[in-house]
Amino acid sequence: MNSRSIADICRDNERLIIGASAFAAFLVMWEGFSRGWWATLLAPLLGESARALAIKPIFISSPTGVAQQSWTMFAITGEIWPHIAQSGGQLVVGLGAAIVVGVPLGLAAGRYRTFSYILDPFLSALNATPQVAFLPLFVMWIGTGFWMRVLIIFLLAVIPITMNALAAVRTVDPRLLKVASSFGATELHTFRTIIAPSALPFILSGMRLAVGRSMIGIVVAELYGSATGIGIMINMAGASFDTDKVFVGVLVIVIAGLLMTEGLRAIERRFDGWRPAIGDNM
Amino acid sequence: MTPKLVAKDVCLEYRQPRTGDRLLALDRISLSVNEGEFVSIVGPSGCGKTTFLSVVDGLLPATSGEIIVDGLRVNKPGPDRAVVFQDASLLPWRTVLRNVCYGLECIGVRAAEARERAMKFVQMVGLDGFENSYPYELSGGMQQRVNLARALVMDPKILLMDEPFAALDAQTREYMQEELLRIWEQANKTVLFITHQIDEAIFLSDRVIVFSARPGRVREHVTVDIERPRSLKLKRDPRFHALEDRIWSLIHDDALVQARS
Amino acid sequence: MYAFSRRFFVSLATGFAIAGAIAPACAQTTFKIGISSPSVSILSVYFAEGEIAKKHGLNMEVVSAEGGTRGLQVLMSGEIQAMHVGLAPMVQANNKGADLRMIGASLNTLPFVIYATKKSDPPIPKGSVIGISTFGSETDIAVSIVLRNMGLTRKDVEITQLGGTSQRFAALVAGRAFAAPLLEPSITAAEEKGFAKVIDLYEARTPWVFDGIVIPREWLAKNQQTATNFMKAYLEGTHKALSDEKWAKEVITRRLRARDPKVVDFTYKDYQRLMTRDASVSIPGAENVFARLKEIDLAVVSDKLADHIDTRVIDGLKKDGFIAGLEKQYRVK
Amino acid sequence: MQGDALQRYTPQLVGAAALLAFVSFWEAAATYKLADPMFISSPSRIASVAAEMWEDPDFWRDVKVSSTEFIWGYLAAIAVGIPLGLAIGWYKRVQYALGPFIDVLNAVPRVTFMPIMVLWFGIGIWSKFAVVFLGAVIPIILSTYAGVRTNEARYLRVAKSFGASQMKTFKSIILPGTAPYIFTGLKYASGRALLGVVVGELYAATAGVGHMIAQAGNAFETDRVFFGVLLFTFTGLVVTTILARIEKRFDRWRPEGAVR
Repeated sequence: MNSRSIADICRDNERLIIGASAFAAFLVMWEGFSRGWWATLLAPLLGESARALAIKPIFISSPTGVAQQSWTMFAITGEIWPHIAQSGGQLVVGLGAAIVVGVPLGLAAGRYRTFSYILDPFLSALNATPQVAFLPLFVMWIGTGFWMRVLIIFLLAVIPITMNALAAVRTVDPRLLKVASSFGATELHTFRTIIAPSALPFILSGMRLAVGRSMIGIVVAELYGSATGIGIMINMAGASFDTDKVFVGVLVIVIAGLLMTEGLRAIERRFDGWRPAIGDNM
Repeated sequence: MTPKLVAKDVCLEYRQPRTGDRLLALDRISLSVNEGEFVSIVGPSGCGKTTFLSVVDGLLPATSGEIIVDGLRVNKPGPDRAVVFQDASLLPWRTVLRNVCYGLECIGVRAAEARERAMKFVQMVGLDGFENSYPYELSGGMQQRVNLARALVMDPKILLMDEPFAALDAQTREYMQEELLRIWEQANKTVLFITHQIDEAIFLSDRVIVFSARPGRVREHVTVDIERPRSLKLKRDPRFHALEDRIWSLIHDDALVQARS
Repeated sequence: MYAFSRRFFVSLATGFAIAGAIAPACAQTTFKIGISSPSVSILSVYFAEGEIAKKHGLNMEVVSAEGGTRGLQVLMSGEIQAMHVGLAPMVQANNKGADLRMIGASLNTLPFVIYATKKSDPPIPKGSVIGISTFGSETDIAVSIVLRNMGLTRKDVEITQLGGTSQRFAALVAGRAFAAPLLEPSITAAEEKGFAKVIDLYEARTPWVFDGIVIPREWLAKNQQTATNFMKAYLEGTHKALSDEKWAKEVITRRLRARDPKVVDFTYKDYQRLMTRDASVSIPGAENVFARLKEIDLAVVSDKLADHIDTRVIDGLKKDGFIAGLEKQYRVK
Repeated sequence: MQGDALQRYTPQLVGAAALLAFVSFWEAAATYKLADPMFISSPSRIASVAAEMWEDPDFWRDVKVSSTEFIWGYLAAIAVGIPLGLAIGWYKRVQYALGPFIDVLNAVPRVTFMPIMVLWFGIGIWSKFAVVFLGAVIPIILSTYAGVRTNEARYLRVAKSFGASQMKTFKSIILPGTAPYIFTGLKYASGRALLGVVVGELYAATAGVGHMIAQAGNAFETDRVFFGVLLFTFTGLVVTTILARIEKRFDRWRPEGAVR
């Protein structure tokens, strides 16, 4: 088995190698801009205009700056934890409410035609609106606190969940429904044994979309808010020119977003085991 | 008679990316096809028939050995060879006529002329009236006719057919076999036909080449000494059955050997 | 591959060409100054705008940047050339690596009056919502100082960004905030509403560089003349407003959208009372800013005045008699 | 015949009736003070505000600013996103190099960058342009890439077998096969672009419809806020309708009903 040459190994891990080196190059570029490496390096070549290549850390921070700031905020002062807890709490409540409301609503609209006729105009209108435009209204109604942010997250998340749940019922194989009704299954039984299992993957992918959108909710709702929350932290850091901190906040959101979508994807794969791979579908 | 197509000691080796193992798919294939001849290749599944066809077409480079068409060595696809693909592989966003035009466009024939020439072949395969339909509107058999017309319009020296009727139901397949013979006689082409259906190979061909299981090797050449034109009645002829038995036992032996080893 | 990659780069180049084509449209030919919100302290900027600026060879534009610290961000982006903002947020920006200078001050005292929607004991209970303009701005710092004097920290209350004084007042009316620092004309409006005065910072006459003209050092070095022209216009606007009450009130009515003559009247009085006549930055005020910033745990990298304040423009105008000339011309003392 | 027509338009009729009921209830709630109209406004108040604003040049300036941000940001995202998506799908190595960055950018709501955008580009159109661009470009890249990727190998083999040039392959196989995916991406991106406009203007702006909404919210002018929100709804609907129209033209070859 030792027939693999180094060239072979490089070829087989090309993806990792290229990806990692591109990322490393990006970090070095970034660090170089904020430390003025490129300005010094290219000064003999470009003369005076090379100075434009040195960018103050206040504008772009730097990888080491972000790393250092992360260490401080996570491990030394621990100041980031309350922000994460606050935003996480809003996310859980808002997203939870969106699931509790959206899934039954979508299932019902998918199953009962007349109900979908009623729901449809509202749903499409709401879907076409950038829902964050409701922010000033919500602020007027319930202030800038916890519940306003939950409401925005809810509104952003409930739409993809409802729409996917609706689509999920519509794609249930009609033959299966025929089987159920020929066996005299009750409505509840049909839902439980036919509709729910075949709709689940769609609903889960709706949730994945919803997670992404509720992250928007967190960030945007906290533009207005106060005290604690990742969005607030970013906003305050921006206002006090703490660009390192801004990037730490962005990093937290990136990681949270990746974790949640990957987690949901894993769950999707688990529930999707019975479904044969379909090449033509997206 | 000089052979139209010659394969000389064609070998093909793959490298599996995960394990780095090397895998021999084709082992010293040598064969020749004469001008105007209809030759079929049969063999157990996975024996490398389709792979061999790709090498002949020039889509895959051979690891060693060579393919010679009209005395010239082949190393890439060319208008002298045209493939009729297994799944019709019609471009779903083009109409029937524009699908048939496709190959002509690729070699830079003017649009108007391409259309005119394509139309002739659409008629030849019996699809006039459907030239502006999209593939999804056609049945499987009709799609294969378009596939065939798309290859014929190129006026290739050799037609390479890769199990073109495999996906069709039994009746349509037999009907298409007859149609193919009719069109072949009309167009007068050299054909290299790949199939795993023994009866199809015998019915269509002048000669059947039997491949062994992986790695693909030429096991035997079987000449089909039955007069033309042929009709489906031939399939009940004792000579036909004798040939069928012979080829079947060749393949069967091989499958057994493979299973034991 | 070749043909495709060529096509790709052509498209990319087209994209950049489009971007490039729009860019020059935004190239600045005017002197843009940002303001945080319309209030008394920026009136001098409005007085300088238009006729007077033109007289000094300046094509001037006033841009609302909605909040002091946000204005500084805008200033650093290069979209505007000057920002009308307090010394404290500017010093904070310099701490983080910005290179800004204040070349003149309009207000050298803290003029806020903090109002609460109702009287209570203590005047600001724990957990109440306090409105400020933006984080890190003068209102934020003023609130921090007041909280500290009451024995509270920022964590004991909820501080929320509301924007300028009129927006803060609207939030008080709507019950969205319990207390907020206000300026005229909102102070009078708050009195009329019967809101409770928590503390009058103006009465205490705290020396404080509350508002001034802030310019990036680099830009200033290259455009000394433009900066001087602006300060000339600014000073002439101030002097004209102090002497020509009718004209000043017209500008106030127009720019602050104040329809009520009573409001215009006390806004003008406030202006007379508060404005620094010669636009010089108060040294005790600046020192107080440094001291208080340190007190509320905001690091001050350098408290050397020269690292934050550039007096050369005003000194020059004093020396060549420009200010004395204005005083004579408009008979202002 | 009449019964047929009635049946055919049942969805629209029921939908319209539901909307009408909603609007009437809203109006009634405001008229009979079931809730304070200062908070909930009412359809008639919104209509009169709309009429008022129609005459207001400031409103048209806001519309102009917002549409400039939207249109240029969106167009730039298309101009960059489609070629980049194609390149990532076409060249394996480009995908390896750029994939990680795009994944990361996709995981973070691009509006998070607003504080940095203001620092880089100021408070005017450019910071919003940047946020709109960033918001829209990622879905366009991702769906274009997915489109190229799902292009079936068999069509590519056909092209290769007929000796098609790279250009020909690209035009005849890759583009038509990718078009439906690109449209999915464009539709999604239009929502993201609009979101960018709103958030950018709520965060920091001197003009624009989002800025108008924020100002109106601060001043408790609920009617104006609702009018602004409806304006965005309308814009969103118009944009998706236009895209659906264009898509239909590209989609004639698809069997009806199989359209995603």
